[in-house]
Amino acid sequence: MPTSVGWVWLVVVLPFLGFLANGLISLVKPQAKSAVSFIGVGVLVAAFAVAVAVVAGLSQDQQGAPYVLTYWSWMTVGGLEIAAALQVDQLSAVMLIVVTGVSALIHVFSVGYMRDDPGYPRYFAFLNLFVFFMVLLVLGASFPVMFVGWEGVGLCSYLLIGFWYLDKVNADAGKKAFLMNRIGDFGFLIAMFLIFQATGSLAFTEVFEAAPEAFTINGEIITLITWALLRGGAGKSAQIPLYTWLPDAMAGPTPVSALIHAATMVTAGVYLVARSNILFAMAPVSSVVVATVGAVTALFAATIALKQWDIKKVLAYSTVSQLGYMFLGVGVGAYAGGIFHLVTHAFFKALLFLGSGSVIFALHRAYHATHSHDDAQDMRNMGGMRKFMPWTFAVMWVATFAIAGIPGLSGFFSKDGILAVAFARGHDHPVFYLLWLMGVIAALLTAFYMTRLMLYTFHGPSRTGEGEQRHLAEAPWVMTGPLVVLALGSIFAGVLNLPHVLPNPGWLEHWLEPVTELSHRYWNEVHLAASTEWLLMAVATAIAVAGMAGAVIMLKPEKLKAAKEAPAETGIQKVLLKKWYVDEIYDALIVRPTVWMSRNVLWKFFDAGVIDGAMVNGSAWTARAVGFVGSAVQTGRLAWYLLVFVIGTLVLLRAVM
Amino acid sequence: MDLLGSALAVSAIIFSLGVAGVLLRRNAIIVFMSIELMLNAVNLSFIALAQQLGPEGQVFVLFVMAVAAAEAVVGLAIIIAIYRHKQTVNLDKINLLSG
Amino acid sequence: MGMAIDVTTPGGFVLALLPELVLTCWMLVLLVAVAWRHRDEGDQQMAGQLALMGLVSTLLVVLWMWVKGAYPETLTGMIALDGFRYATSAIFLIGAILVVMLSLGYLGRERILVPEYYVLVMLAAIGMLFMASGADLIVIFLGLELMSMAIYVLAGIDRRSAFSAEAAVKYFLLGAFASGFFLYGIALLYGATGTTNLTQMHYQIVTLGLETNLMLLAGIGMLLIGFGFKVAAVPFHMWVPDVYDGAPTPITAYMAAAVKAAAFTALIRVLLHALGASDAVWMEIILWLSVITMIVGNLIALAQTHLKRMLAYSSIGHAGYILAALASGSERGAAAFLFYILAYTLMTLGSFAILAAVGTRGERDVRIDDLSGLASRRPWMALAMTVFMLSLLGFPGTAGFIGKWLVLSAVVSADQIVLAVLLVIASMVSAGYYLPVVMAMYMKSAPSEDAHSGSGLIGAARWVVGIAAVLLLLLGVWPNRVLDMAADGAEGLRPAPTRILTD
Amino acid sequence: MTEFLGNIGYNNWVLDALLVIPLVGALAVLSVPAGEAKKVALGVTLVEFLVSVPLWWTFQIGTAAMQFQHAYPWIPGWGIYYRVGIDGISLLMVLLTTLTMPLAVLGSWNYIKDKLCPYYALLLVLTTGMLGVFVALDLFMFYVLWEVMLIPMYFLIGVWGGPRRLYAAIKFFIYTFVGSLLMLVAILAIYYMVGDATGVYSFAYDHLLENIGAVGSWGFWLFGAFALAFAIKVPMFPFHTWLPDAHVEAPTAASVILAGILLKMGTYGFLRFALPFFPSEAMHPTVVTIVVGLAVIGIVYGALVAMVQPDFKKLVAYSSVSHLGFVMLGIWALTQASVAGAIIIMVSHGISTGALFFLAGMLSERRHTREIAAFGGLAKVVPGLAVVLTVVALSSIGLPGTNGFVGEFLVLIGSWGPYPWATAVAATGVIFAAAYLLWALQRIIYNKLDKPENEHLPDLSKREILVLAPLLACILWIGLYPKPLLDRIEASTEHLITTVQEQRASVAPTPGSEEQVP
Amino acid sequence: MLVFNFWFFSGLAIISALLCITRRSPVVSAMWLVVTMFSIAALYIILGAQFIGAIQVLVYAGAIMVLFLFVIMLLNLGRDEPTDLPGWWGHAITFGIGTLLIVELWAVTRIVPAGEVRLPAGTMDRVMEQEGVVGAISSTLFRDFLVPFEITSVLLLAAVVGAVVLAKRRI
Repeated sequence: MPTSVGWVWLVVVLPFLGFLANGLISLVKPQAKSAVSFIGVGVLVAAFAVAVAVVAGLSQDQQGAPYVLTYWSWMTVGGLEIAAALQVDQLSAVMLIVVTGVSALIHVFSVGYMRDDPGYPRYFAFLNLFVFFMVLLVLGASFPVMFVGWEGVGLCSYLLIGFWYLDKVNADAGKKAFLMNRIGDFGFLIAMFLIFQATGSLAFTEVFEAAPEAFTINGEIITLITWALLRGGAGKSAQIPLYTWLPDAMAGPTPVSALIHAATMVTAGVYLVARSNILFAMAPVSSVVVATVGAVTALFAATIALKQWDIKKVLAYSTVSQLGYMFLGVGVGAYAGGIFHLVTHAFFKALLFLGSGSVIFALHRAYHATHSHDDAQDMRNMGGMRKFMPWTFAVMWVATFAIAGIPGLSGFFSKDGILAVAFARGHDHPVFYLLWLMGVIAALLTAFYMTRLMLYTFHGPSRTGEGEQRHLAEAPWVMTGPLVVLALGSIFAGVLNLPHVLPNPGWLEHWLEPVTELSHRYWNEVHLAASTEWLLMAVATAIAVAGMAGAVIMLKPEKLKAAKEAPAETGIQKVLLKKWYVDEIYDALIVRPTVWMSRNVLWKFFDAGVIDGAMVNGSAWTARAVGFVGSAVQTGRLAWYLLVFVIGTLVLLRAVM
Repeated sequence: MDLLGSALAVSAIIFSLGVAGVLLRRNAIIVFMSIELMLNAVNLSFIALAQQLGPEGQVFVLFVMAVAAAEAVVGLAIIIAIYRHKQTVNLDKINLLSG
Repeated sequence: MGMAIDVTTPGGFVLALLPELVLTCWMLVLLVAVAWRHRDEGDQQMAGQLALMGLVSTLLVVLWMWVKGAYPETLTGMIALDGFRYATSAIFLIGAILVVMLSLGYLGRERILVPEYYVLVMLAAIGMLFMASGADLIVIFLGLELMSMAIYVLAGIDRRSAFSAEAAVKYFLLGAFASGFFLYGIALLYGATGTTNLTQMHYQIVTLGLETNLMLLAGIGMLLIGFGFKVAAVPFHMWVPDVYDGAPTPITAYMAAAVKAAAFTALIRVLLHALGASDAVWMEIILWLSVITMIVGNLIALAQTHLKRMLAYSSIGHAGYILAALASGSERGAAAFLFYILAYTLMTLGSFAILAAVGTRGERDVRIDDLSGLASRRPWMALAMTVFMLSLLGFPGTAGFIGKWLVLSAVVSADQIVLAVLLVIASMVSAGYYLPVVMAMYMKSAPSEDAHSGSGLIGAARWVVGIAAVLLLLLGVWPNRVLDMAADGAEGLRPAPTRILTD
Repeated sequence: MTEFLGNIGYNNWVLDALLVIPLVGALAVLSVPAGEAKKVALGVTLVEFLVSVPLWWTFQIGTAAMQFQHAYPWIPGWGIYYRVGIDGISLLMVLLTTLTMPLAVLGSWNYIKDKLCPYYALLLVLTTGMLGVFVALDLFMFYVLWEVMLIPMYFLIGVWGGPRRLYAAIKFFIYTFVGSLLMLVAILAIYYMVGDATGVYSFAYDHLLENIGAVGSWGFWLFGAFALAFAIKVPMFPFHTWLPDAHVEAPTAASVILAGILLKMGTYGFLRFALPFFPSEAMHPTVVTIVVGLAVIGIVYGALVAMVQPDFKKLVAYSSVSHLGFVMLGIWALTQASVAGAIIIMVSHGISTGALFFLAGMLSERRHTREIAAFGGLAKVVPGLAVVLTVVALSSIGLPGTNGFVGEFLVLIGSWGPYPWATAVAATGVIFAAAYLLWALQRIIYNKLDKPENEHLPDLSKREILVLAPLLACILWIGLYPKPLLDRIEASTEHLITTVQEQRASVAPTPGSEEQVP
Repeated sequence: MLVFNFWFFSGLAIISALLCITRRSPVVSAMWLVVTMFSIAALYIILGAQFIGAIQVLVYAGAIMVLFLFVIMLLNLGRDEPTDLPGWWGHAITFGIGTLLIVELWAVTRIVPAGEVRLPAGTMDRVMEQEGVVGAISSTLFRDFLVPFEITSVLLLAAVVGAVVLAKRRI
């Protein structure tokens, strides 16, 4: 084992130490901001450095087998053995770099973004804690250890969404995120139980090794397991039907949205599916379901993104939509493709969020200066921002091109890779053509709504108030710096996994080979003629261009009115703005009935009424009532006493004889 | 002629009449007299049995008489005592204690 | 082993009757003393102390005989010389001693100036001793009448109280009525077996195969009615609440503890010793009596708001428990009875002593809620009352538990699981009225500043409460010695049929 | 260390000492002035804890035999002995108890303002009672202590409790009394049946266990009696309604003890008595259906009802119903993992729920109300308390890395084999747990700080931190490294499972024909 | 003749008992009770217990009943006052129960003592002849039944003390 791989525990421990230090500061001396920045960012940079070293060590290794580093026995009972162990392999290496790298950048950005917040130390404590759990999720060598990270990131998401806890909306959103995640986790748990029952282990290496013997292809058990895993992944990665928490999660600070709700945590579901690729490969039906869920989510979320006014909501639905792509990718067997999109998405979506954050930051400062209470996130209050924030404007356009799929940028290659595989699978079963088509339409919509976002935000006249405009300014360098780095990533990350028709193709695919090779036994080879591939790329390019052009043509930023003057939406627009009323439907069908039933039926009627009232107190009452009757029988009249006596006598004599 | 069975039967009847008297009457003294009736009935049984079983039965009757005498003394004293409080010996009116 | 007594000799005769004779002598001394001085409270105190001396010395005699292990050299006829007699006699005497101690202050406070009170207490005790020692139905009958006669009068001894007088009337009329049945029962048994001697009766039944003779059965039934009245078994219990309620509190305690104990003693001796061969018949009857007694007593007690009546009904419930022990029909049941009745005597006397301390004028109007806040004003009294209540409830750590445990154990060992279950259900119900007493004392605040200022244990009553509480706790934790004594006391009570036959 | 302990004969007297120290302490507390009572009590409980700690090491891992066992005659004529000993399961319960008691004293420090001496004396007596239940190896002794413990608790609730304390106290008492009296009959019945069969009348656990076959067809009834007593104590749905009342009205320390230790006596009873004595009855398909069904209903039902409670303590009380449902499921699944998980939950529920009650107490000490609606935005005012509350709530939710997860996970994964459907339903409990606790958390420490009374609450005092810190440490320790605990209970659980399985097999010659058990 | 006498006095006893319990006035009731007791005394004699018969007349009909009458007079209960007898349903219940009791007891008395427990026929007569009517009783009383006899003395003492306590004027 290369020495540097052995350092991997540092990647886990460093952020945790940061959390402890910052947490302590937040309780003891919250005003020590510079120490917090130093610790908070420092541990991340260090962790990133170690991560690079670890991956470098791994890349020197030729065997390709995963390294499992066991530290202690966690839960060992009977046949169950769960070790506190980390696993370093090609997949976790990719994730590790992305997570620590993007996190480090976002930490830096946060130094600027959050500097005026009274909860500054707490913020960094939570953020460090998040990285700790995320790294654990990525590195965990078994399902349960991964689950620790899995739930842990959910916890941090909860804490950070509710960071400004004094607002009920924020606290609600945090709670919703946690609960939705928990619903998904339920599936994760069930999957673990099933896996353990079938294979007798929960460690990745052992499970995947045993899988070919333990399961029958397309058998009930494996299908059940993969469905359960899908449920877990859908919760974390905000797929239908558990996606509703993600848009609400935008209530948190914007860097959090960038880190947790765009770049890292929400991709955990994709990671899970990729990690368990052998299981999904053995359950083709589940894979189709995964792909379908992904495609539908991609399309559905994209429609909602079309009409959102809140800049972060647009990005949130965009994230949901892109996650759908990733699911589509891993669902059609393009595990590397899915991971590839995950990586590129991490760059450009983080960039988009941070960029929007920097816009919001500027607007917020302006409103703060004029004591205005307008919504700093509503695009109708923006417009013409390019004048004030040139850097932000530029990098945002880079990211928009990337996500829209303009050729040459990272998003083009990653999205195309997924769609190409989906199309190729159409050869096996026509349903994949449909999925491909949905992906393409979603891409069109993506291009459209992203352009819309850019147009409304940066172009046209400024709809920010007169007084406020004087206060608008570009963000400080600690914020723009990371933006630039991410922009570079958004542009060049595409080279990681170029299509087969280009030179140096499929580096990432090759890199991940040791992890995904098991599943290759169960997936047909994808064959796509070079011409088809070119054709598909052309279609993708056309779609992207069409979407962007359509937006430019159809939308008139100069006619837009500021939020308070804007007319109410109607018809389908309103339905889209209200996100197809899904939240309301959930509320009416599930949340309210559950609470109502719990309160009125279970508690007040059954618990207090039936069990406690009728049975417990009822029996006590009955006994007492009988007692009172008996007491009333004691009339005090001797004649009656004598009568009872004699009747007793008669009965007793009868009984004796 | 064996009168044992008949005597016992007569005894039983008188005993039952005594019980009936106790149930029927509200006057404490008459109730008490009914009880005396019961005791007499039992005595009759003893005497009848003694004829066949030995003199113990007769001795028994002596003791019962002593007891009856003692009871009469105490009982009547008690009845006088309650009469002093209530100016009546009607048992239906002696019901301060109940419940 | 032990001290053989030949009752045919005059010396042996005196020795066999020694406790009764000693007590009678003391009673006569007291009577003379009372006739001589009966003017004021001081005279009454003197009478009480004389009575106390008499009872204590009798107790010593009983214990002496027990320790000596006096046993009959020949068949005794009228007087039993066995552990059961000594054990029960000792318990009655303890009860009587505690009652006298309780009365010393009570009579003065209630201004009941009747020095003959103590004479009657002693007379009742003599009656009880005869009930314990009677080996012949006639002795038992006379003992019962002697005891009852004294108690009739004692119930009505507060001559200024109409309640007291009413209690006396009710008790007397019903008691005399029950005596009629009792006597009829004796007559029938005599008719069926030709004897009234318990041992001979057993012999007759076994040798002549009279186990299911109709006359015998009817006699058993009549006897059970008579005893059922005295032990307050439902449905012959109706007098209990009224009489207990109306009688002066020490006398109520005496009735609840010693009188009932005496009745049970005689009942057990008759049933096990003389009628053991017909146990199939009476066991079932006793079982049913036990069940309805437990249930009715406990349920009605639940509805009581006044402490004295509550205790009265609770004593009915306890009669049910003892009947359950009896329903097992074994020596184990008798041993359970011995322990139980000792514990019961202590806890009943203790709780009535507390009742007497918190109330006045017969304590009829003391509601359970009137004890509110007692714990903060009179902590020791409240503590003692808690011990009594928990013991009555049969809670582990108190003698009441060991007693109930023994009863249950007798019942279970006789394979009457259903009865055991009913017994514990009755106990659960009883928690519903014992606990509120504790609750009132500790968990409710006193209604006013000067509440309980008048209450307090007077003189020797303090000792009664103290001794009872300490003994209950002691016996609850370390019952070994007394358990052995109880087992010893019950041994040989039920003659093995074969042993009699080979005699 | 070990040598030193050996020299002073630690193993021979430790259990006796644990039982005696609190009683002596109680007397001491009663005899000092009121102001000193809490200090003395704290000292006694700390000594108690220190005495108990070496058990952790002197306890021999890997054997299922009872350790530190010895007996003195009590009522030898009846075969009643003072007979004590512990195995892994009792060890954890004993340590949980001794750990909780000093914290309970500290937690009452300012909360209890009057009648101090009796209060602390009762706490100490209660300690003896609880420890006695866990170490007793004589059924008579067990029963006596089981009951005796009711009294201190009854007083603690009734005298120092909230407004409806009288009702709660008597309800608690009678409820428990109902079950235990039937158990008493059952114990006696076993005693006689075994005695009649073997000629040896004894209440010794081992003796009765070995010859339990003598009960024959009575098994079901006897099992029922035991099960009822324990089910009420657990409390299993639907015997749980005493719990919310008792918890709500009890003073903080009593709530903590009630939830932390008393409830465990029910499940402990199942593990120690009901299951080993009546394996074939307990594992009869009908019984299994009922118990597992009720356990699962309890999990979901408790959580749902907890969700809508307006009173924080009541919420926690119902959450106990839910948690203990997991324990019951784990015990009945009877696999290594599930039983070990059940025991871990017993411990960790004691810690987490104990901590929750402490926090509830601290909140109500500050605001004199337990209504969740009366709070809001407290994280701003009392950040320390908010952090602890969050951590504890998360452990109660079962977040991985905390103690709550380990137990629940082991129970669920262990129960999946025998009862997959029940386990699946039970697993939804993790969702509901998050729902009710997070909602409560939100309403207490998050949301607007809109009530002026809440604006100047003091944060955790040093004493309060002292109370909570050990619990937090345990939460993380058990969550991250439960192995020492698992090691200590492994042999006992294994022994339990094998004996139950064996005896079941020997009684019913065709096991598995009626149900599948791995 | 014996049989006739027996049935005559039995009938008299029963009828006078019935009248005793149904007459309104206590005095009349008491008088009928005296009649019953005389009849029973006669039955004693018929049944061979001459001494007891005599005692019955002396103690019961004489002393005890006089005491009753004395108390009735003392409390002035002889005068007319509302009847203490219940209505027809009271009678019905009473006599229903009475009849039931008679039936039950009758059933018992049909089974006379088993032959084995009985003394040989004529034994009692022989004893009476040998020891005299009183002697037969007294030897039993003072030999075998000495203890009960002594108890009786205490019992009577108790009754006296009790009566004194209850009935004396000064409270």
